[in-house]
Amino acid sequence: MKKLINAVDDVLTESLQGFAAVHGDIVALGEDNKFVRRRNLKPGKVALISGGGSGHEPLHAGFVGLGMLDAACPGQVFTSPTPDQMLAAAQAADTGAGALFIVKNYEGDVMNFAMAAEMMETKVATVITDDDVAVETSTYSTGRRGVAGTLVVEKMLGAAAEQGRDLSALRALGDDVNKRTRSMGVALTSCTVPAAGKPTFALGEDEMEMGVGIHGEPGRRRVKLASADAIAEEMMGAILTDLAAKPGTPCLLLVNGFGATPAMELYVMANAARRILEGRGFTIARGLVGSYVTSLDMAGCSLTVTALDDTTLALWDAPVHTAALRWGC
Amino acid sequence: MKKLINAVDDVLTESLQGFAAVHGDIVALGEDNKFVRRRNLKPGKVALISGGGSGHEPLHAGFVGLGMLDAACPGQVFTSPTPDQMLAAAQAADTGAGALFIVKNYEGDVMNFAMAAEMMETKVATVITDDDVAVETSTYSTGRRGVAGTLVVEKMLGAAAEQGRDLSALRALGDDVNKRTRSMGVALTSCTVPAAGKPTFALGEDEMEMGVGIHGEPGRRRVKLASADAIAEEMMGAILTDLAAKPGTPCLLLVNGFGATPAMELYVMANAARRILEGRGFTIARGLVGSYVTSLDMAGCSLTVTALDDTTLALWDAPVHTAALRWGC
Amino acid sequence: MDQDFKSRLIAAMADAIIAHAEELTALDSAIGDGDHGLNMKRGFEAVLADASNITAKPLPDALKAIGMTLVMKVGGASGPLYGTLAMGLGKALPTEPSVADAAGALGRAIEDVKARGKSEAGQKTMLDVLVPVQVAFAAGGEDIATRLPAVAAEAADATIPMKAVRGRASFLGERSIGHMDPGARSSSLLVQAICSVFDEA
Amino acid sequence: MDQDFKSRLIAAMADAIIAHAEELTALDSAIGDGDHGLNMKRGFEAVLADASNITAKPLPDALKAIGMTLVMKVGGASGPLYGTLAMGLGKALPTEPSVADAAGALGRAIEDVKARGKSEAGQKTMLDVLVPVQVAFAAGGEDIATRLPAVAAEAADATIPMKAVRGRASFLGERSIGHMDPGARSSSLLVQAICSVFDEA
Ligand SMILES: Nc1ncnc2c1ncn2[C@@H]1O[C@H](COP(=O)(O)OP(=O)(O)O)[C@@H](O)[C@H]1O
Ligand SMILES: Nc1ncnc2c1ncn2[C@@H]1O[C@H](COP(=O)(O)OP(=O)(O)O)[C@@H](O)[C@H]1O
Ligand SMILES: [Mg+2]
Ligand SMILES: [Mg+2]
Ligand SMILES: [Mg+2]
Ligand SMILES: [Mg+2]
Repeated sequence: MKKLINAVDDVLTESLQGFAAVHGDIVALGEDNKFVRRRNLKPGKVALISGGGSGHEPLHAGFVGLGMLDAACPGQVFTSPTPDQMLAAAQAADTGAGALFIVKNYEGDVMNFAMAAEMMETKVATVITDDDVAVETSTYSTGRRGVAGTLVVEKMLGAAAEQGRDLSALRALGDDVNKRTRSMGVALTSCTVPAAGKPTFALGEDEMEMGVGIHGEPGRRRVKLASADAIAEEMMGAILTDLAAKPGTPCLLLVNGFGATPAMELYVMANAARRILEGRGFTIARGLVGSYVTSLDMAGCSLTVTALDDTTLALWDAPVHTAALRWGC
Repeated sequence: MKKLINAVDDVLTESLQGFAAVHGDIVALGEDNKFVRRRNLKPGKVALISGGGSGHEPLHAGFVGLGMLDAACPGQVFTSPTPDQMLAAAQAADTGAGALFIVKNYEGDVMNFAMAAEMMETKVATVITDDDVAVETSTYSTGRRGVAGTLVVEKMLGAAAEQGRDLSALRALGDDVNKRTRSMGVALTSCTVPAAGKPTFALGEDEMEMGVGIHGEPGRRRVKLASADAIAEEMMGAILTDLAAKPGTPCLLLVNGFGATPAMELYVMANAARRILEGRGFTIARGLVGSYVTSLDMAGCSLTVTALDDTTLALWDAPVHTAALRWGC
Repeated sequence: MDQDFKSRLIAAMADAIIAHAEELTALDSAIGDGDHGLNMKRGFEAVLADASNITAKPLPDALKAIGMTLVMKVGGASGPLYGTLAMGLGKALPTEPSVADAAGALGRAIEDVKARGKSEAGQKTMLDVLVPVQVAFAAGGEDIATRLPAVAAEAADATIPMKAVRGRASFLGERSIGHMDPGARSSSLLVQAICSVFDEA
Repeated sequence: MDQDFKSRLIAAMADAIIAHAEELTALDSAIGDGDHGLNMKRGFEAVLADASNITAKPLPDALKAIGMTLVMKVGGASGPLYGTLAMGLGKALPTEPSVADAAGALGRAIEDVKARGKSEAGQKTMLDVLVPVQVAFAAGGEDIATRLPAVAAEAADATIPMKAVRGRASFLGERSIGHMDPGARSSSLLVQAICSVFDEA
């Protein structure tokens, strides 16, 4: 395992300390690193709280700040945080209007946030994101995973919360944005969890994992390495079929790197995705390209499409000032 | 070679097209992809033009926009662009106040920009960046390489140009910022140039290249893999010795990923660098952490320190709106 | 139940989990995210570190404390589930339980786990060990502590051909077939550890 | 010089570079950035593509056109340097040069290269081939076109023990010792290609 770290057990703490030190103008670190909190809270605003396993940086701590999250709870690497973290975060961030939990759909995360919600005495609601079309669902199963589309949900909810919407309106909006959003990913290499010390899975020099999750979970199938165009075709096909949006719909396209894929390749994928979207009659109203929802040092990327309307477009464009996303201020 | 690409020969073109499509609000692509230009020029402002081999994205095209560059000339991967590119860029971006070339100190880049400057009929000046302390210089040699510190020079010059400074003032400022700035890098893996198809160099599972350049050039020495603290200690030691700034000096710390190193590790390095800087009595006035000056898919990072004064701090804080750096607007 | 016996139970469970952490992680790498061993180890190390406090409490409170520690330390899916199991046992058990009390309490705690996980036996999870173990336990008979480990081990093996419909492995659909469920394995290890202490007694 | 002869010269140079592109890149990977073969290949492919236009011009203009094409297509350090060399030859040569004209023109073109590169022979660059080749050429004598390739090849070999003080390899300091300079090798290949055409004539 080759990583820029000290002791394996200290990675999370030191990374959080580095993050808090560099972004001290935006965030503050909670006691025992239980959460990362927005430095300047806005009284009367619903507190948006997210969190999940670490290893997906900048998600979620990098999205704490004006116009996005009020707090993020970092779990151990790829492991849901625990209810005490959400309780502490809610206590620190809730200024009276209640707290909204934004949770990626993994049973671990869902159950831990649910336990926290049950323990809370103040108002709380939950939005669950499940944008990953790689998972074929059935009514009996756990459903889909929440992946890079979570960024879109957090950004739009953040803008709406900043504008003063109340808890139940925000929950409804979160569900709406989630429904408008679909993602799918591909891995060219595995990631290596520091504590495990070796790659989670093994891929041949000519193989890729199509439909991979953001923890290096196996995806739809293992296939031969393909061209960027072919990969984009399969991913966009699955996304657009599932999204079933009308041609002409303005879209947000997010090309998300998994951690070890450089910008040059991400823009090649953006170009491929753009050609496909435009070929099917969609307009790319907004685009975002970068490594935002990562899987440690996995190589690969995901594509996310959100079907926009005037409201969601305006929420996307609203000012945001976090460590990882910033515009309009 | 595992990359998200189509044909090797199309990587650069497709990546630039994807970039221009996603950031069409900020940039426009010149004919034959000779340059990336700021969409809305500011008449009367000195045109800042940079460029260099591709494979370092987001440098330089990602820094084109308000408050930073007016145009960037992308060469082939790791190969200096050619004089016709700079001539075309200058023609497109110069609104009458002349053009300033910002060039990283590699003979290829220096000679190609020099040829362009000789061919130009309008006012032109050149700033050369050479911040890499890994190279031990002598009066006879080519000198040091320009690496991640180039970002700092481009940002500060961009702000100053926006404020209306003239060509000779900007050249002097560029030299000053360059002198205040020192960098050093380490690689954990090689990069793979698409056209070459295999890694540029080979590192054992327990080795790293200390003092690596941004093209996978060998560095000071090949050593056993070390902890983040030990790596930061060696790099900061070399940087601070060379910089010879007075303790108490406010610093800008840039922790730059080389392309395949995730944010979690960069923040561990940021934390290590911070402790060392503070331990030696420096203040970290500003910090920037991310993959900004990359070497394709190389794993590793560089540290850059700029000794600030009031002027340079204000220039750093001034509004910038580019694909890769944005604040204040 | 005296303090020493509670100590030995905690030590046996923690030892089993810590000794098999890599195996659990390897199982979880195949069909999950490769952290089950790390999660469980972190949780039981915390229980071990607090053992003198925990064992000083009466059995129900000791179990609740173990459950709370697991919830706050394990994380992931297994944290809330094992935490719920332990807390459920704490709620259902008297201070000095009979074998019948224990079997009944386990049954009720398993219902809590099902409610927390929205799950049932047959879905390739820890419940596929917990449920048959509870059934055998409730049926009782001679040498129950000697026989249960085999029941648990067989039940864990029986998750291999199952297709997961709960937990992270469910994202794999058909591809989850052919691997043992990590949570089933950790449940089997815990049953074995607990039984060995009773067996020695 | 007739058009056919110019065509054969261009073809010989382009063939040599294209056939050895991987070798040049491998040399550059060891002490540079691994693109010398790719750069030179791109440049000479462009020259080849434009050969009918180029060869239609008188020799000095043909050389200037080759130089301009190399400058605009090669990039890197070798683009301006080989471009300067060819343009320098174009400036210095008459339309139908004697051997003495040619040796003199090469000498003047090499001075242009030195000025462009701020370099001298002895610094582990292409100049360590160009300079001794020009010296041998100027000394003249029997079968000069047959003897020059060996001079060039030996000169390229002689860069192996040198420590680089110009070009990317100079960043390596002592570590540049023990490798042949890629630009020295490409110069040697070009000398060989040109001489082979004169030899056949
Ligand atoms: N809904 C559920 N009901 C019962 N058991 C579950 C459920 N979800 C997961 N599990 C159990 O948890 C185990 C995984 O635990 P762990 O790896 O620690 O958490 P995570 O899946 O969050 O990484 C699975 O092997 C399974 O036995
Ligand atoms: N200043 C210089 N003077 C003469 N030759 C040089 C100089 N700098 C570089 N070279 C030559 O150029 C070669 C490298 O060319 P190339 O790899 O194409 O460019 P780059 O170094 O920019 O990648 C070196 O091997 C050397 O022979
Ligand atoms: Mg997990
Ligand atoms: Mg080069
Ligand atoms: Mg797991
Ligand atoms: Mg080179």
